Formats: sequence, C-alpha cells, structure tokens
Amino acid sequence: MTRRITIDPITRLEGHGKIEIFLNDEGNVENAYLQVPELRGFEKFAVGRPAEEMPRITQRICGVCPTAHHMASTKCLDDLFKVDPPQAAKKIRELFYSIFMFEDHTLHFYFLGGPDFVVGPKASKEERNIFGVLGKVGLEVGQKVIGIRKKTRDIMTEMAGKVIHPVFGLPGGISKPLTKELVKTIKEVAREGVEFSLFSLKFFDDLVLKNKEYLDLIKSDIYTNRTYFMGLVDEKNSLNFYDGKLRVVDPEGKEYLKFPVKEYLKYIDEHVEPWSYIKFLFLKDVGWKGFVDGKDSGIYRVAPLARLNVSDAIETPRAHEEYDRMYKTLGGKPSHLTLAFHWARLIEALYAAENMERLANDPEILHPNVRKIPTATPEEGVGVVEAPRGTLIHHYKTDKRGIIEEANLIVATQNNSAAINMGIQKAAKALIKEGKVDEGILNLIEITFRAYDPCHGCGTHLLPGHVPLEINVYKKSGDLLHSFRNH
Amino acid sequence: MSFEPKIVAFLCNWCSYAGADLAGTSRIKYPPNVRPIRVMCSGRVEPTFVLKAFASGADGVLICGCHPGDCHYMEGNYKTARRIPLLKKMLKQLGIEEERVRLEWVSAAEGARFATLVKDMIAKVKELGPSRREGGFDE
Amino acid sequence: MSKPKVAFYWCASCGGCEEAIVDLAEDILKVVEAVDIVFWPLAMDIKTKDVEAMPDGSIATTFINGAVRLSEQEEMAKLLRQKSELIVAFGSCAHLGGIPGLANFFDKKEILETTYLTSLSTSNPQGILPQEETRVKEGILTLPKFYDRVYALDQVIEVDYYLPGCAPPKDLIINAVTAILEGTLPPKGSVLAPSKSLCESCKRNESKPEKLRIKKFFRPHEVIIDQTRCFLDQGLICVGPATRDGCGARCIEGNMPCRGCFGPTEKATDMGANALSAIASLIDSQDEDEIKRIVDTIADPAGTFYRFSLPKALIPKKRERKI
Amino acid sequence: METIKVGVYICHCGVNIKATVDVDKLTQFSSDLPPVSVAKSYIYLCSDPGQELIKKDIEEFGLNRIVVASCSPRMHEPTFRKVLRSAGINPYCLEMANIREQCSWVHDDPVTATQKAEALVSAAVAKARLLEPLEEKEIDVIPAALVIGGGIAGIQTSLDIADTGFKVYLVEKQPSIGGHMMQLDKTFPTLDCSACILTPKMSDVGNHPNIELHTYSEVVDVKGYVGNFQVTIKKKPRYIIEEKCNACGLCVPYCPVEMPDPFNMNFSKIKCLYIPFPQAVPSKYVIDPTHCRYTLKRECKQCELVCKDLKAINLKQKEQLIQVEVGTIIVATGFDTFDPILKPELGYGLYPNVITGLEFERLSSASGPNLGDLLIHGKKPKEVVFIQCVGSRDKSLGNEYCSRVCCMYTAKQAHLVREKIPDATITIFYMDVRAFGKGFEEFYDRVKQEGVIYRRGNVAEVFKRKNRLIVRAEDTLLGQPIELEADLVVLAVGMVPSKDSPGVAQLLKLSQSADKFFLEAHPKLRPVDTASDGIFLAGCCQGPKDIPDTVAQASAAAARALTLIAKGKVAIEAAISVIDEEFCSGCKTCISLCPYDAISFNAEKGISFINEALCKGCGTCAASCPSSVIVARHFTTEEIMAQIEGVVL
Repeated sequence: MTRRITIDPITRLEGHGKIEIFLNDEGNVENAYLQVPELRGFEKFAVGRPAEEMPRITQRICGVCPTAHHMASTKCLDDLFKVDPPQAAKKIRELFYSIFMFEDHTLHFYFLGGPDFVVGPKASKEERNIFGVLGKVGLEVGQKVIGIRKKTRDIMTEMAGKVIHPVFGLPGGISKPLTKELVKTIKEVAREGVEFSLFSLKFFDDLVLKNKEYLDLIKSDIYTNRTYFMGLVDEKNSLNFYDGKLRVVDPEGKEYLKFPVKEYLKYIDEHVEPWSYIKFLFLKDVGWKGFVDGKDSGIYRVAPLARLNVSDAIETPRAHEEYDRMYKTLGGKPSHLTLAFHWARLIEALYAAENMERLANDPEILHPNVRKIPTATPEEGVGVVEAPRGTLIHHYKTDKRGIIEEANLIVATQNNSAAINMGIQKAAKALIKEGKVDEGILNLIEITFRAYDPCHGCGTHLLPGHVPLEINVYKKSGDLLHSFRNH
Repeated sequence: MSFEPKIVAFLCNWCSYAGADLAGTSRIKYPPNVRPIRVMCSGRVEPTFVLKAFASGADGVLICGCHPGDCHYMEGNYKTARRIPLLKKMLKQLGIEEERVRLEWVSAAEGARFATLVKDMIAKVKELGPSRREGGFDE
Repeated sequence: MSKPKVAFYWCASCGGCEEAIVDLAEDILKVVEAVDIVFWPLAMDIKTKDVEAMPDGSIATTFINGAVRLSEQEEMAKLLRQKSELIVAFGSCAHLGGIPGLANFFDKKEILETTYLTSLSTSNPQGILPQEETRVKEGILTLPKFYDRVYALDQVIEVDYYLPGCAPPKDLIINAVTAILEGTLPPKGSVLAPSKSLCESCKRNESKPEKLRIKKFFRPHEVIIDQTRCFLDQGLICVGPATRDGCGARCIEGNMPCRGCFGPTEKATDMGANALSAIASLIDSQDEDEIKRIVDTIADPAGTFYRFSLPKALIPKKRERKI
Repeated sequence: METIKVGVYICHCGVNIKATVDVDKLTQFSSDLPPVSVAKSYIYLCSDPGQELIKKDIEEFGLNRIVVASCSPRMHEPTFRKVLRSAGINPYCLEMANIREQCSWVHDDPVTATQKAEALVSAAVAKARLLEPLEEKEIDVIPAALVIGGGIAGIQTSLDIADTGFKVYLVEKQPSIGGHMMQLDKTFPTLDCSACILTPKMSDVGNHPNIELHTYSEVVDVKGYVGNFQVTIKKKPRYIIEEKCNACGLCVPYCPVEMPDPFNMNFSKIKCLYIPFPQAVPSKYVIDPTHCRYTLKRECKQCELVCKDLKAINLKQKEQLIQVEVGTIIVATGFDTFDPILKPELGYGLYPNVITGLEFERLSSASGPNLGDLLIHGKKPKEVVFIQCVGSRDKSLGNEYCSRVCCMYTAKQAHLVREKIPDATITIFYMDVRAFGKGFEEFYDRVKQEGVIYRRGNVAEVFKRKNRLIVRAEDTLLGQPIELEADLVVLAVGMVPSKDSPGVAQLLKLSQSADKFFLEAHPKLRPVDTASDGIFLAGCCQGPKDIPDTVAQASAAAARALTLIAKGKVAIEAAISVIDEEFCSGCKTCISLCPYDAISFNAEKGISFINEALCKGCGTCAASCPSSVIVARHFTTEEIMAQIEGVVL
C-alpha cells in the first residue's frame, strides 16, 4: 500500500514549494518530489516592453533579491545598447551590490536559515524563528541585526530610490551620483558591517562548529550531494558577485568550464518536468540524467558554497582567512556538504562588507559623471550577477528601437532546483523509516532546502508562527489513515 | 443572422451633431448601427469613453468634431486630434484594431458626408467582425 | 480580552510585500505584541482544512498580497474572505494586478509555450508542458490551474481595504495597522493612502511650467536626467499626475519618473486612459503628421500607462484577434 | 438625498417619428426602465397641450428628471427647459433623446429604427438620473460698449447704442471714420450720393456726447469676459495735437512732401501732412510718418514752425495706450476688396486702363481726381467692358462665396458710364445676374434698357493688341469665343475678409468660418452673436453685404448689445467645468489646455482653479485631467459613461 506525505509549503521558491513523499508498504520512502506551483510568465510579458524598463520590471520576479535582478538586467542593457558606463557608475553599482549581498546574507543567517542552527535543528517550532534566535543570542545582538539591516537598507534607498525594487539602473550608468554625506555614512556602516560579519562567524563557531552534534549533522551523508558547481570569478579566479567569467568545477573540484556569460547557451540548458512549474538547469555536455548526483549527471549547484568552490581565493584579506579555515575544517575543496552553505554565506557576507568598505573609500566613487548616453542600435544583450541564491542571467533580444522581442531569464534558484529536489529525496529516504514521521524529522528535511535559502524563505520564520507542515498518510483508497501536523 | 456592429458616435454639439441633424432634415438614409452621444466639444471626449464603449460591447467608436480651425471653442478638436492617435496605438496593444476607432471632422453643413462616413465605417467594422470581449475565469 | 487574529497570505507575488513588513524593523515588534498572527504563510492543502475548521469571520483581518494567477490562489482567497471580517489587499499586485498583470497582454497558451518550449535555454524535445495532473509511478502529482489572465484581488473576492504600492511604504503600513487596531478605519472600499495625485507632494511640481508643451518624448536612457526639473518638462513620461500620492516620491528621489505603482487617484475611472489623455493633451502640435511623429516616440503606451494596473483596466486583457 | 423620479415623454411629431418608430413599443420599453415613474407619448410635445402634459405630470407624480424623446435638442431644448422651469424644477434636469433627426428621418426599417430609439431613450434615462440641478449665476454688466471699426456698420451701431444713453468707445484704425462707403460715388439702386448720406451720420458720431471716438487707433488687448471686458487701445501718433488743430490748413503749403492719395486710390497726389477727405471726422490733420522727412530722417520741421500760434503740431508725438472698461464688444472691422493681381490673366496692374470697381468709384466721383469726369489718360473711354465675379464664386481661389454686391454695383457703374459718356459701348460679362434685393431687378432692367450689353460668359484673358485692350471671352449662351476691344476694363472685384481679421480673431477669441469671415453663433437664429458671449458682429466682417443689410445688421448688433447693457446683469453659462478642490493635486495639466485662459494655478493652495465667468464649458480640461477631478457640468464623466452603457444596449 503506497502512502503519501504532503509537505506544503516547505518554503517558497519562485512562489512556494510543495513536497510530495510517497511511502511504500514498509513505510519507507519510495520517492519524493519538490513541486513549485507558481508561474507568472515574465519571459513572455517582457516582450513588447522597452528594454530600458527591464531592470524595473524583471525585479518583480523577486522582492527579496530585487537588487540582483535589477543589476543583472542593467548590465544586460549595457551589453544590449553596447555602452560602457563611466568608472564611477560601475563602482557605485558594485558598491550598491555589495551592500545588498551583505544585508541579504545577514538577514538569511539570523532570520531565515539561521534559526535551524542557532536554536537547534530539533528545537520546537515556537523557538525556530527570529525570537528564538534573539533568545539565544540575546536581545542586544538581535537589536544589532535589526539595526544594521535597517542602516544598510536606508543607504540603498537613498542610493537607488527604493530598496524593494530599486529604480536607478540605466544602460550606460545609473540615474544619479553619490553625495559626500552619503559616502561618509556608507563608510561607517561598512566598518560596522565588517565587525558584525566577524561577530557572526565567531558566533557560528561557538554555536555550531564547537557543537559536535551540529558538526556531525553538517558532515553527515544525509546532507551531501556530489555535484558540479558554478559561479562567477574575476580574472584571478577570485570570488566576485558583480562581474567576471562563469566558472564550473566538477565534483573533484577541477575546472570543467570557464566562459564569458554571453556564451551561456552553449553550456547550460533547462529541463522541463510536467509536475512542476519550475525548470531544472543542467550542464548541456554532461546531459540530463534525472535527479541523480555524481560526475555523469549534469546537475550542478550555485550560491555561496558553490561560489567558494569555484574560486581560488577571496580578494579581501579577512574573508580569505575564513575561506581557508572553512575548507580546512570541512576537509578540503570542493565541499559537497549542503549545510556548509550557511558557513559559506557568512564568509561571503564578510567579503561583501570588506568590499563595501574598499569601494566606499575609492575617491572615484564621488565622480559626478555616472551616465553615458548609448548611441549604438540595440540588438541582443546578456547580463549576469551572482545573486545571493546563485548565478542570475538576463538575456534580451530587441528590435532596432530597443523593444524586447525575446527575453530569457536564468533565475538563481532554478540552478539549484534539481539539487534541492535531490537533497530532499535523499533526506527523506534517510530520515523517514517505517512510516515514522515526527516534527524533528520534518525540520531535518526542511533544513535541506533552507540551506539553499530558496527565494521567499522570508515569511516562514519571521514571526511567531512556523512553517505549517502537515503530513497525511493515506491509504491507496485515499482515506486518511493518520494525520500529523506541527501546529 | 449577419453580424450587426454597434458603433458609438461622439458628436460635438456645434458642428458634427448639427451635421447629423442636417442628414436627418435632408432625409439622407444610413443604417441604424450608429448610436450618437452628444458632447459640447470633441475635446470633451475622454479616451476613457472610448474604452468604456468597447468594454460595454461596442464594435467601433466614431468621434466627430468641427473641422480644424472651425472649433466652436477654438482648439478643442486639436486636443482630441492629439489624444486619439496615442489611444489607437494603445488599443492596438490591447487587441482592438485601429480601424475600429475613427476621428473625423464633420461640419454643420456636411449632413451627406456624415451619412457616407457612417455607412463606410459600418462596412469596415463588419469586415473586422465583432470586437471580442475578454471572458471571466476560463472554467 | 484576546488579541485580534490576523492572517497573511500571498498570491502571485514577489515577496517584496513580506520584505516591506520585515522593513518595519523595530516597529514590527509593536505589531506582533498587539495581534495574534494565526498563519503566515498558509499552504494550500492544509490551510484549506485549517481555515475551513475555523468559524466564519473569526479572523479579524487578513492581509493578502499578490495577484490572482492560479486556481489555488482564487480558492484560498475565497475561503479567507469567508473566514475574515476584513480583507486588505496589500500591495500593487493585490490592489491592481501589478507587474505580473502585464501578462494580460498574452494568453495562457502563449505564456506556457514561451516558457517551456521556445525559450532560448530550454531543451524540451518531447514538448512537455506542466500539467494540472501528472501520473508518476508512485502516484499522481497535481499543480494548480494556470488561468488565462491575471486578476486583481477584488476581481475574485470582495475587498474591504487597499494598501497600495510596490511595495507599500512603512508609514502607510503602520497607519493601516494602527487604524485597524484602533478601529479608526475609513469607509469600506477605501484605499489607505492620500486621495490626490503624486504631483501634490512632488518637489518638482514647482518647476513645472503652467503652460507645459511637449514636442518630443524621450526614453530615460536617451537623456541625462536633471535631478530637480519636472520629468514631463524634460520630455520624460512620468505617470505621477495620474498616480495616487503616498509613496513619498521614492522613484523621483531616485531620479526616475513615477511608474504608477500606487494606482489611480480617488476619482479616476481608468488609470491608463487618464494618464494617456493628460500626456497626449500636452503634445505641442496641431498638425496631424507631426502629432503622429511625436506619438511614435512613446514606445509602449499600454505597458507604460497600465504598468501596474492592466487587470483593473476597462479593457483588462488583450482581445483575441478575429479567427 | 432626493429619490430620482424620471418621466419619459415621447413625441410622435405628427408622423415624422411615428411613421418609422413604434412609439407605443417605445413608451412601453421606457416605462419598464428602472428609474422611470411614468412614460407617455403625445402627438406634438412642443405644442401647448404637450407642454401642459409634462407640467401636469411633474406636479402629479413629483417627477424631478425629465426625458423628452423627440427632435434634436438643438431644436427644442430651450423649449422644454422652460417647461421644467415653469413647473418649478431645475431646467438642467432635462435630457433629450433625438429620435427624429438622428433616427426616424434617417432610417427606413421600423424594427431596427425602434431598437435604436430604445437605445437612445435608455441612454437618455441613464444620463437623466445622474443629472444635477445647475444654478445660473448672474454678474453685473458695465454699461458701456466697444465698437471696433468706423465704417458704416460701426457708425450705425455706435449711434444706436449712444442714442440709448450708453457710453460707446469707437475705435477706427484710419485717421477718419467713414470706411469704404465714404469712397463710393453713388449707391445702387437708388443712386444717392454715398458721401451725402453718410456724412451726417459721421458728424453725429463726432459730436455725440456718449461716443468717445478713437481714430488712427487699434485695439491691442482684450481681457475679461461678458459684461466685464478690460480693453487696451493703442493711439498711433498723428503728430497733430487733436485738441488744438482747427483744420485751418495753413501748414499744408509748407509741407514739401507729396505722396499718392490713398483715399483716391492713388489716382491723385496729396501732401504727407493731410486731411483724408474734406468731410473727415474728426476734421483733424495727420502726418504720414512713412513719408514725412522729419519722422524719417529728422529733417524739415516746416509745419511745426508754421503752426506757431496753435502749437497743434508735435513731430515728437509718441503712441499712447488707453484703458477702457466695457460690458460688450461689437466687431465691425469690415472687408478688403479682392486684389485682382491674383488673377494675372485679367491684366490688372499691367495695363493702367484695367481697374477695379472701387477705383472706378473714385474716378467717377465728383470729389474724385477728375471731379467727376470719367477720363482715362485724359480721354473719355468709348469701349467699356465690365467683368463680374472677379475673386468671387471662384473655387480656384478658394473664394466659393458670392460677394452679393458686384452684380448691382456693376449695373450702377454701367449706368454711370452711360450717363457720363452717352455714346459709349458698354459690355458686361457675367455668370448670373443676382438682383435679389429691393428694387434691384427693376434697376437691372433699367440699365439693360439703357443699352448696356450683358453677355453671359467667362473672360479668358485681357491683353493688348496694337495698343488696344482686347478682352477674350467665351459667350456661354452662343457657345462661341469672342474678342472685344476696350478702352477701359472694370473688374467687379468681390469682398474678402479684412487682412486684420486673423489678428482680431486672436484678440477676441472669435471663430472664423471656412471663408475666413467671422463665424456667427448660429447661421439662422443668432446671426449677429458670436461664440464668445458679449461679442457681436456688424457688417461685412461677418460676410459680404450691401449697405442696407450692413446698416440693418449694425442696428441688430446694437440691439443685442443693448439687451445686455440695459438689463445690467448677465447669466453666465451654467454648464461649465469646475475643479474639485478636495482632490486636485495642482498638476497643472489643464491650465495649458484652456482656450479661454479660464484656469489658473493657486500657488498657496497648490491647486488649479477655474474662473466660472471665463469658462465656456467645452470640457477639454475635464477630458484631460489625469485625476478626473474636473467636473464638466451637465456632461460629467459619470453621466456620459452611463449614456454609453445605455446606448450600446
């Protein structure tokens, strides 16, 4: 008798997600599916719009990381209109982007993904939220988290008009330069950011790494998938969020590909399944082999851990130390430990903060000329950034007037969607035995995908409340045999 | 039964409405598909009215004003002449063919012309067929 | 006395509205103390049961963000309506359809085909499209129905209040929540924002000439944008005059014209038509051909004037061509 | 909140409507419409019993909105508004459905015509239930009039108004009033001496206590609205101090500069220090600055020196601006004669003995260059050819209209030739002879009796052969080409709008009809009114006229103006646009669109504001308000939206 378990929602990816777990007669997991019941069709309704509006339209794909879309799109426009922005504009964009990465990563660690660790994977639902975190770290640190988030977001608002859906990106630059006063603030906040990131890492050390139970969990096979990794690197193969070439390493960590983003179509493809609205990315040449890992499966991963796995170094000193320490601790590079994404994320936050400080102190950042008016006739453009949740690619084709005729978007989470699916299968199979399911187990499953910080993780841990999970075990007939809920 | 389009006509009081009246007093016949609405000036015609007409089931909209230079209010007709081309462009994007909207100048003396205009427009809209209304939920 | 129960639910949205609530920062704690949040988020299967189990009207206020694009969103909205005393449409998408509403320029078929068959990076040799029901070897997997068009929330259920904006600004959220808690809400159906247009509070309105005339329209990337002059006076299309005030002129602060996320003003019937009429009327020509030339400098009128409000327009979806 | 009770009244208009529209079905249909309390049909609603029927129902059923389905509102809206008023409800609570001109008269099939009538009625009802009562405001009228133009029209209007006891400001751009009429010799068909009948009126004007005459002046700015205009008059320097000059003329001999005499159509010469003509009013000299040596190059001050006692001459005189306030304005800016240079085939300007009708008037006038002798190069012409319709009824020139005077003045001029040169051969080429006025046909007969040859034909060209003028034409009756020799060819040039009229139209916001003459408010029922309240038309500025018609219209204009002034109050348009202050954000969009500058920006309130007295209710502003906060009264967006739903029924 097949039983069926529904976990809905796990959390939201592009929209929210739903896990279907099928048990066999023994009550062991036959198979598990991650479904994304959400589609809005941006790639279609971008058609007919003026290209220069894309940064302000496509960012509505995600209100958590609108900056990533805004920036990928803006860079795509530079390419489309064949215009090279003034240095100041580029630096302001990268500065803006670093602030965003720092803020987003920090938010995730404390508000979203973090709680699993901070208050403990088996902690009760009531604790597994920001308030639980506050309980652990103390109100003062909590205030600090909220405080620094506020500061960074206020800066971003002043720089780009809005922080939820910024407006300042234009082909050839940005809509307005920086002011002395603002740069002064940015410097202060950057310094604070570096301090805070170091604190977070220390906190992660004390709480997680010094706790054998957690460390074992991280290293456990349940949360391991051997896949390819992809991410942006600069000309020195160092970590970069804003620009560079895409580098892919194989499960052994050897460079498998390195290409300018304009050539992405040669190397990656999207696979379609009838049971999900999300598409699954894979490496063209390795091919789609289904939801399996290993060197012969085209499935690859992106986002923090992937980025560190593909880069040889981090340019900012402190972040680089941490980078070395992580791989030492986890036993070498590349790391396939899904839960290590959390650690990598904190290291990236530190890098972002350091980078923020570097750029804020660059005198050129105050240069008033931040626009170059495009003159060439637009045809086709591709733009890329590393979003918090992974590689994000925007690709537009337009008519001579710059009206979109075709748009292709590779959204960060899609890169990981196959891996997430795989991870869930693996976790479910490992954790659910003989039909025994309890809240802890559900949390442990949840942990897998939260490690990837899929978009829209937001709400779930935000307030007293919880990810409402429910497992229904049905007879084949469909009658409810046994019902369990965690709320 | 053959398709009988509904055409809403906005006529300015001073020229076009008078022109339509003249068609009447001169007993010049035209089909009843056209449904006139009197406004003081073609400049009063809001693009909203045109959308409303289509939303309410019209298959075409005719807007008539005084000839350029003859506007009773001096320039009202020019204001409309600025709005309609942009409106047509927008309607096209909404799947409403440009031919379904017409802006014409009809003077108080052009009763015959009004009749011809109406006949011609009805014929053209008949060719286009009904302007389909968007349905509700698709189940 | 027990705290009022509050629920949150999202339809076709980006999560920006949730972020807006996170951005309340310290203030969020006040809210939390004052109310009892019964779910956030809600998931389809279970919540259906959960909510069905609740007595009608037992939720004081439900905030719903996002547009209605999928069947489950409509079903849930209806259920929540039944269980809630007040429904607040939160943010542009619930209020007007929002950016996802631009999908109404196309029908379901076009969208699915582009996304899953023809998009540049898709390899889909068997031409598989997502199905509402898929039989896998272990059983049947279901997906919600993808509708033929996008709906604003009040097109599927009755909405009591609207909180506009993409995303709604902090002060308006706080005011709204306070008004709910203190029972100082305006008449039902109100938009919880100022009733005039953005020009009311726009600093640049002073620089706007009384006799404004436009000879050519520019697209934002075609000119260096003056940081103090009225955008329309620079030939840049700004829908501020037709857009409700209350956002704090955030885009204008970012030196970009208003995009219209707050939707139409109190008295307006059709935002796009209103904006179009106002802007076209300013065209500086009486010559037919020249007018046409000037009009052609407006690249995407429908997408510009209905950027956030197409599903609420008098013609809310592109009409099918004659077969 | 009053409950809306609509009454629908359907007129048979005898058979005019009934024959095509099923009025019973329509009545039934109407009574089924939700807000309708009562629906009735009647054979003639505009008749007294018809009106009574409506009044009675209003009282009996307490109706507060009335729909009349009958003829065009342009026909009977005023009638039925009166009915409402007399029944004690606001006249603006009326809506008409035009089921005659735009339905029964233009459709044949009773079924579809009735369906359309139903749609029209349902639309009218839909609008009616939303109609708002409107209050007609009144404002004071300044008891004074401005008359622009000192020709016979302006003179007559001024006298009529002034005689009634009201102030008149008469502005004439020439140094003297009199206009074209003063240049004419005799007038048709009575052959009075034009000057003789005109000069008494001119001196009346000059001496009238209520008339303030501004000659050699122009109106340069008009602000305000009906009942309350602020006018700026520019007085050009005539270099003569009017108060001092006694027209003794002692200065003239000392003026060294001669110039062609415009009054005599340049047939003779005068000094550039001159009086336009002996009977000029005012009888004051004027110095032509385009010829005077002093004004041109600061040489010669002879005249000023001569006039040492009166000191009436001041060569340094500057133009001055005069402000006056009036309640009404009469436009009498007259016409120009068509310039035949535009028809080169007729040889005008090329051959001195091809002249225009007006030039003929001067040549033949007793006060003209030859004191009445009709001489061409000192000889009496023996062969005289008149050509009619020059510049009139001519599509190629865009002058499709008939100038209405040429046929008769040509006949008169032929008669004068006959009188002065009994043995001359006189031929008139004509298209049709239009002798429609009182005594015209008789006069035309008389001229034919006098042996004037009327030949129906189009003149192809006028050219010279061996020093004789040859007129080549086609005789359309004989259908053969002919050539005539001529010593004198007179072109019966028509009238064209005065070259100043575009400027005047701008100034007063007047509409012009296709022929570019000023447009009257209604061709039949308001022939002297204009679309701009308080501004009236007199004489040829509205279209070609002869003297009696001009005088008649001038008096009519005076009467219309007087009704305003005499009443002392004027109701301003009630169906105007108003801005809802509560919702206006002051985006200024409307301001630049108002053709009447009725909208202004109130900086301290930060909103736009409509001056009710200036607004004419076109509704353009309402149509463009991005916030839809401008209410175009009686044509509100809600009302029209309701109408649309009704009409597509």
